[in-house]
Amino acid sequence: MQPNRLKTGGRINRSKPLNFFFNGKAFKGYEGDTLASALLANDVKLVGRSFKLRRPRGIVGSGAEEPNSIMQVDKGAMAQPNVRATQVLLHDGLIAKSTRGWPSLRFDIGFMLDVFSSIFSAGFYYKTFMHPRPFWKYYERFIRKSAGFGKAPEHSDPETYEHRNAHCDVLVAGGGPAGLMAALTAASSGARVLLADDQTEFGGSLLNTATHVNSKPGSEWVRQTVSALSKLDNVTLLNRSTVFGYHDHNFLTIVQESDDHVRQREWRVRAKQVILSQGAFERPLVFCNNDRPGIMQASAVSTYINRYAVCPGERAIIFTNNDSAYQTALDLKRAGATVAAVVDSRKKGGGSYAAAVEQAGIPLLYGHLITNVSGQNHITKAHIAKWDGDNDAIIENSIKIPCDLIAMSGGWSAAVHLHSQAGGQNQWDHNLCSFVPGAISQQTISAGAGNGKWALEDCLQDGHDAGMSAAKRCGLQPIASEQLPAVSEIHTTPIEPLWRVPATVDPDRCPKQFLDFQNDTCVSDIRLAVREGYRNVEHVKRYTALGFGTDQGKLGNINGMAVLAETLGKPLEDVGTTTFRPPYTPVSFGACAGESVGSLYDPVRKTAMHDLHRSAGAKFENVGQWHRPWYFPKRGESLDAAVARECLKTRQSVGILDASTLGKIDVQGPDAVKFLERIYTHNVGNMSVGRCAYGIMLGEDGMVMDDGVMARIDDQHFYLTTTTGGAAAVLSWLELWLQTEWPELDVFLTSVTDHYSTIAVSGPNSMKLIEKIGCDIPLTSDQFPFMSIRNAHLNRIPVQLFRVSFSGELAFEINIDSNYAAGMWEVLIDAGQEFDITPYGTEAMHVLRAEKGFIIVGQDTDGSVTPVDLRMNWMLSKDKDFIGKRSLSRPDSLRDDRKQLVGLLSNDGKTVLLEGAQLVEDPAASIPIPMCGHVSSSYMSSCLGHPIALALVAGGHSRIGQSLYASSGEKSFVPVTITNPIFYDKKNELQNV
Amino acid sequence: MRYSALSLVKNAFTHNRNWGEAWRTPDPKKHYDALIVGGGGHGLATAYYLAKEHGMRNIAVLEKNWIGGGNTGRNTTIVRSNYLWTEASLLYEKSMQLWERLSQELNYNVMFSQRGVYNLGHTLQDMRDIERRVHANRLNGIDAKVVTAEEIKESIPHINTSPDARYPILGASLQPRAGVARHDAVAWGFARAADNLGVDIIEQCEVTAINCEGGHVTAVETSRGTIHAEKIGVVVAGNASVLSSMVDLRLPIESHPLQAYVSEPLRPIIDTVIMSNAVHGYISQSDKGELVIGAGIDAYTGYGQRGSFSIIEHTMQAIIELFPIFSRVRMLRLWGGIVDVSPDACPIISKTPIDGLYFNCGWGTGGFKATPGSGWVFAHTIAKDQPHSLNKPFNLQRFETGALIDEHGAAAVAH
Amino acid sequence: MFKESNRSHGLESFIAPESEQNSQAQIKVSIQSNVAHINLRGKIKHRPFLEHMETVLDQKLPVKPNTTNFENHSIFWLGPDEWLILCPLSEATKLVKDLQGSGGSMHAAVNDVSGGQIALRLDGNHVRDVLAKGCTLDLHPSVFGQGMCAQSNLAKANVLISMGHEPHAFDLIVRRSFSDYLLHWLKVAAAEYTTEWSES
Amino acid sequence: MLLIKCPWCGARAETEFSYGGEADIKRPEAPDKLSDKEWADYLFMRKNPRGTHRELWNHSQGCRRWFGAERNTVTYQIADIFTLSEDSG
Ligand SMILES: Cc1cc2nc3c(=O)[nH]c(=O)nc-3n(C[C@H](O)[C@H](O)[C@H](O)COP(=O)(O)OP(=O)(O)OC[C@H]3O[C@@H](n4cnc5c(N)ncnc54)[C@H](O)[C@@H]3O)c2cc1C
Ligand SMILES: NC(=O)c1ccc[n+]([C@@H]2O[C@H](COP(=O)([O-])OP(=O)(O)OC[C@H]3O[C@@H](n4cnc5c(N)ncnc54)[C@H](O)[C@@H]3O)[C@@H](O)[C@H]2O)c1
Ligand SMILES: Cc1cc2nc3c(=O)[nH]c(=O)nc-3n(C[C@H](O)[C@H](O)[C@H](O)COP(=O)(O)O)c2cc1C
Ligand SMILES: [Zn+2]
Repeated sequence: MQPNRLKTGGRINRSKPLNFFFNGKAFKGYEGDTLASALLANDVKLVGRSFKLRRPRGIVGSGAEEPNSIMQVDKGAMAQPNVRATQVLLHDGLIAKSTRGWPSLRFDIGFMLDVFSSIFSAGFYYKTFMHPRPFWKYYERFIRKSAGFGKAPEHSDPETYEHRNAHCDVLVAGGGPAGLMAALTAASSGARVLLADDQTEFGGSLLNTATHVNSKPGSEWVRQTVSALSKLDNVTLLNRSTVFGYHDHNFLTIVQESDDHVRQREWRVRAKQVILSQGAFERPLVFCNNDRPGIMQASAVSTYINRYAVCPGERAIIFTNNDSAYQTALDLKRAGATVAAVVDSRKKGGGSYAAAVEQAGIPLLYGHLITNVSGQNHITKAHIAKWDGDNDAIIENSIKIPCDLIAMSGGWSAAVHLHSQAGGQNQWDHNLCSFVPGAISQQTISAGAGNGKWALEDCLQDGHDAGMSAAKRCGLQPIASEQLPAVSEIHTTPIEPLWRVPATVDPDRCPKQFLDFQNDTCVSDIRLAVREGYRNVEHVKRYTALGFGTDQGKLGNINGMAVLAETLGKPLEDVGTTTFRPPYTPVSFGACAGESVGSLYDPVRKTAMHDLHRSAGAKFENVGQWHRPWYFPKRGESLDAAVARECLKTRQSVGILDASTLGKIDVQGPDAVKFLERIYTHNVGNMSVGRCAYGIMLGEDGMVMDDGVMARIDDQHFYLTTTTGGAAAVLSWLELWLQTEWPELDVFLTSVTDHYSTIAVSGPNSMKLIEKIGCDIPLTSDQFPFMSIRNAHLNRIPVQLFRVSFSGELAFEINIDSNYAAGMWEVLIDAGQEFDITPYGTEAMHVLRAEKGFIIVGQDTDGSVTPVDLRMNWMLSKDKDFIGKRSLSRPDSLRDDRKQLVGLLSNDGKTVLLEGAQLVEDPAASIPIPMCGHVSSSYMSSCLGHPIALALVAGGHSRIGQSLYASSGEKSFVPVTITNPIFYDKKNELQNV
Repeated sequence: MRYSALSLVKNAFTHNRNWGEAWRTPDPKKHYDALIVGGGGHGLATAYYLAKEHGMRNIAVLEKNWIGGGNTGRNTTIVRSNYLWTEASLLYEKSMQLWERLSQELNYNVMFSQRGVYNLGHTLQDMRDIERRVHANRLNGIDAKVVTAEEIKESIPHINTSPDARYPILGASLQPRAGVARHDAVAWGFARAADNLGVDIIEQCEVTAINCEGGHVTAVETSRGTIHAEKIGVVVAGNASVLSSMVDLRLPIESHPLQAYVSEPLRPIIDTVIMSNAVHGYISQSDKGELVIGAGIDAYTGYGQRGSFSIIEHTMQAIIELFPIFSRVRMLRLWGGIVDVSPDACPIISKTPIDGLYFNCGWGTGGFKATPGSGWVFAHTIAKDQPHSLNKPFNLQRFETGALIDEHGAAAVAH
Repeated sequence: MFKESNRSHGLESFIAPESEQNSQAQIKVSIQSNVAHINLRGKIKHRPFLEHMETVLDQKLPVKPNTTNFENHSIFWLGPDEWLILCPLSEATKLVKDLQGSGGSMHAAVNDVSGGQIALRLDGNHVRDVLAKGCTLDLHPSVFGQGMCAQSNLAKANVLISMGHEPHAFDLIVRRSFSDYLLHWLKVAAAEYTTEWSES
Repeated sequence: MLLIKCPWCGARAETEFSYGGEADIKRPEAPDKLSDKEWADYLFMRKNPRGTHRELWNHSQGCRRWFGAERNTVTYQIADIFTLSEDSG
């Protein structure tokens, strides 16, 4: 039982009936229906309530312009909020719910808002809810209750999305007659053509009307054309695909609804040429209560009849100021409805359509208006009056004619959305009463109704010409059509603008005349905004919410702007449009994100030993993109206990650390020394081959940027390490200097970060362990002193062996081809059993280095710390310039109360300070309490038996021994003493053994 | 006419025909005592406080377009004062205190909503930075606390606190007094209040040159003629360099596109503000129901009020990382502003080497929250020809001396 | 006493056991583990450099951007002064030595980076479709055909993409630390096709 | 999403590049001879023009070369691409 379904016709599949539910009630539709056509087929008239005034609303449109039928579709994990019924394909079992209306759609308590709507005029909330001051909290809570349409689904999304990059010579946006013609013509040149249309089927308005092409229904020409296109290898056809963004440099984004393995796909297209054939939107007419259910766009009525075989009313009245709605009158008549009248605001008509309407016996009322309607949840009567063309007239005598459908047409607006997004200008065309595309600097051509061509014949020609030009602009030779498809000639009478229908009282007092249906923006709101000084079209938009809704003004904006122009007494072109922005229609976050979510959100970088660490039970921490072992708990062991054990074992015997994530750069070339001298603060030239040095580099602002070990492998060959997080930035920083500032230097930089895995072996037994696995070079300090590098073989595998230490112990770092690293790790672990070798993670590494007062760039420094602050003056060469040196002599760099690195001990010898705690001299001072530094690193030192900390303290270097207070909780403080930052092995003897 | 519930009812009876203009539309006079260039929130606030606190009534705001159409009208409206360095937090806290009474002060409801702001931490270093900032805030008298992942989950049930997330949420800082405000209302409210005090607000009036004589400003050339004034305060955000180049003043500013977007209106689902540096996204829900989401800045400079879509795609991924359920929520509109980024992520509110010329810029991605405070100190600076102690550190000289106030490290996202 | 250290690319978990190999798969992914990767830097304007290298390699360095030369070894253009050379593992040590030649005078840098890179071959009619999901390059045969190479991004990893002599086979080279991520991404991106994962 | 023409690799998506700011800023020969103001000028002060901008880009995901571009900061159109030195090839 679908009472409004026509017996024949339409592009629905009558052999596939589908069940669906709307607000809990079961209905039937057919495959090929949209939710909107199925609802109309079932004579469902009330589908939603408006945002602010909660007015009852029905379906007005048939596509992207629809503002009223905003639905929550499906349930649970499959739920989708805020879809418009006109764009939802019906599927079996679909569950739809209207998104506003409480307690029910039919009876909404909020009708009170409508009754008192004069109070809730534009911007009313700016004028109230201010007193008493603390009450806003509660007002707001109340206001927020009524926010929004649909509900965000509360279950995680079982479906997936993906991105797809594409390139083409010609992208055609919109597959109506103009777009199809353009695609066909451009493709004839061999150009790579991509045609996207947001509908299920190509054909655009040809499927919605009874128009004939080549003496057959337009759909037949569409079928032939699409079939011809689909045979071409150089053409990609994307239906259900909305071009939603036209960005810079001819980059466009398309969202494709998909039935295959993903829900939606975002196409990212780089096109040489773009043809925009988006068509046009029909405008509503602005009369009193023009938002009542039963009042629809004339073209939408035609679409429901022709495409979906649904006649949305039995007794219709047409209200128009142009000829196109006459077709709707004929469509209705053909569908068996009574057309009570065609009400045309123009004084006179004529032409092919008028003749046909008259012939069909439909009463034609020229010089008449519909001024108002009767009926709340659905119209029952139209109030029709004669009009002499005076906009300021007050209409007194109207007759009420019963009807259940009003098909209105206020003329057409070319869809200039993508053209405008692309940065194109728009021009007002007085004859068409539409903005049309003007100048544009991207490679774009508009065609068809979107280019202000209303007649089908012109659309086809325009599409053809656009296809020709686009292909030619690509340097290709298209084949011109000798004959365009034949369309019967139609004579029309020009449109006469009618932006606001005079009513029985003046526009501020008359029943509401709606401009933006979703936001309840009415003529009176625009007039109020102007009166209050909000005169710029952008102010009016923001004050009245005109065009702010989910249709982004597709339906009502031009009417709104025209009313604004009238109120201001300016021509419409001087008022202008608001800014067109992506997306053309709303697009899901999922589609924009693509497949890079969840575990693919950001690459996890893994070292060659990653799997071994995982098997060993390591807990990992994120360091940059890397996953690094944080600590290696034994069963049931806490972080603290594990770290204490890892530290102790390392200092007592031997520990092993995966240090592979360090950045590693190979530097070679005759000018290597010269180059590194300019980057690093120390004297590089003095280093002898085979030796290592700790190096720091500064930003040009004098602040410490990164640090690491530098090794001289050969005269002209160096090897550098960087911090894990700084690796990429440092390499590109070095390249920047090399390529832009000093191109004359002959130096090559190569990243070997991934090639080498680095295994650090630390502790008194580290030498024994290395020896044990077989090392072909002598390891003793006289032959291989602290801070040296050697090429060696370990266990017969070639390695770079470093005698360096970040723990202060006797230690080695092994750089090994990553393909062999996991094997080497296992060998070391096996061989180390006799020393109770202990793998340690980043946390223990931090403790060990802090015990030695070694800094971590980024933890103990923050971009406002100079090397002097770190007491690294000794590393600053006096004999040369280096990056950042000049900044160290700026007045602020020379202040002696700069924050400087020191050690801290809590006075009770027990409290582990909070990392990040602030240091104050007088905790009892009144707020704001002056702070003189903060704790940057803090640990329990298991080796020392008490906690230690590093801190940056104002003038700290000269305050050793003084007391401060470290903040610990809301109001509590811990007394601490400033110390030297080296806590363990103060004379650095252990690492030198 | 004073705004109130009563006035709304009264006017309803006369079909809202008797509301007066919120601000006049005067033609520019030949001469003013002071001119404010830039009709964003900061410019309008400056004019308002000049009139109110310093009694200067013969002043005008010159706006090349429509007031509030710059970054004031295109930001994600986050208001907080939990900055790291004392200099910054005292300035933003001054602003916060003004926000708390702003609707009443202006008699215009700017809908300042103190729903709290969470700054999430995803790494151990994030958490150290959060502790450091929160402790500093408390000592500066700013409400702040560190919250755990569990506490976050309790207040924001739909957020993903799974330890298996790519960047798991380890905790956050929370400033309960922080929140959001209605951006347009801020511009309009200041404009109306300033206009009430006699300030001329002149729209569609672009400053094209600044005239000086003997090291002192004398006038500006505009698209509506020459306008003379003894003092000129420039507050044009992303366009600061354009104005400074008129007097050969070099600024340490780069203008970058910064984008934001809103979803379709949803039923209330988030009642606070969530920001994350590590995954880079920030999100709140407006009173109308849209999710308001901010992206990162584009790397290149740009005056186009639009940025690259790849930035938006990354933000979408970040938001879905935080709120997986939002994959089906749809973006309604996307836009961009032009932010004036300074080297230390702190503003410049300063006298210049030219007498009578003052600049207020460098707010970058985070100046909306400062609107009243910025206007208040800038008005003081202009009226007294010397900075207030609150904006003294934010001078131009700091780039010579090196006394930068580096808020980068502490809050890479400074919104 | 110790077990012999195994060479390992660390991607074993992606490789299907022999018994599960699917020779009919639409997309075949194979990890090319038996090649050495050598990074070569030098200025082509510097005659001795070019002469020396071409003598040692017994083939020309591809100097045209985005091209390869597979005559003897597989050589890829990486930049105006940078190439990647793939050669059999067994020849690597000698080749590196020979390329380094007498050292400094040549103004070149030669680095064995075998440990840092993973080479993959993707074969099948739909490889372009899979790559297009994550790569912004135009991979249409008329633009990116046999003998071409380009460094770009695949999803969020930096890769060297190239085509050898087979019509549907693409070679990918990715940094080792990103390889686990990249293979994971490939699995997801190719999920709509039948795939075979092997090693060669 | 800009399309940037690397002088070597050809036109590639913006995501392959990183931005390097204003071009033509030469590091002073003798920084120690500069006043604080002159140094600050080099360090921080930028033209930041509304309109034509000469700027640096790095093809960081491609050939890793730095090069220059002349781009309009309002329209984002790139009018010219230039290499930085004779030697870059
Ligand atoms: C997307 C985005 C998100 C943001 N999010 C936040 C946030 O969450 N929280 C926060 O605190 N801050 C945020 N910000 C930053 C904040 O918006 C700005 O710092 C702040 O609004 C700047 O205010 P303003 O009044 O200085 O500038 P604007 O509002 O930009 O005003 C400057 C005015 O000067 C005018 N002008 C320019 N040149 C001339 C001329 N020659 N003559 C006359 N007039 C001229 C402009 O037209 C403009 O109206 C965000 C910014 C953006 C773009
Ligand atoms: N009688 C009149 O006054 C009048 C006025 C306007 C149009 N028309 C008729 O309408 C037709 C216009 O033909 P046309 O080809 O220019 O337009 P069309 O409306 O027939 O086709 C445009 C197509 O583009 C699609 N589209 C729009 N935006 C899109 C986007 N961003 N992404 C993907 N698809 C998108 C639409 O859904 C539609 O399928 C002609 O038949 C013409 O006679 C008549
Ligand atoms: C906090 C905030 C909320 C917004 N909400 C909406 C909205 O609900 N609907 C809408 O269309 N635009 C909304 N916008 C965006 C504006 O329409 C507009 O895009 C923005 O102010 C930039 O101006 P422009 O796009 O005209 O350049 C919002 C903007 C902001 C700053
Ligand atoms: Zn390149």
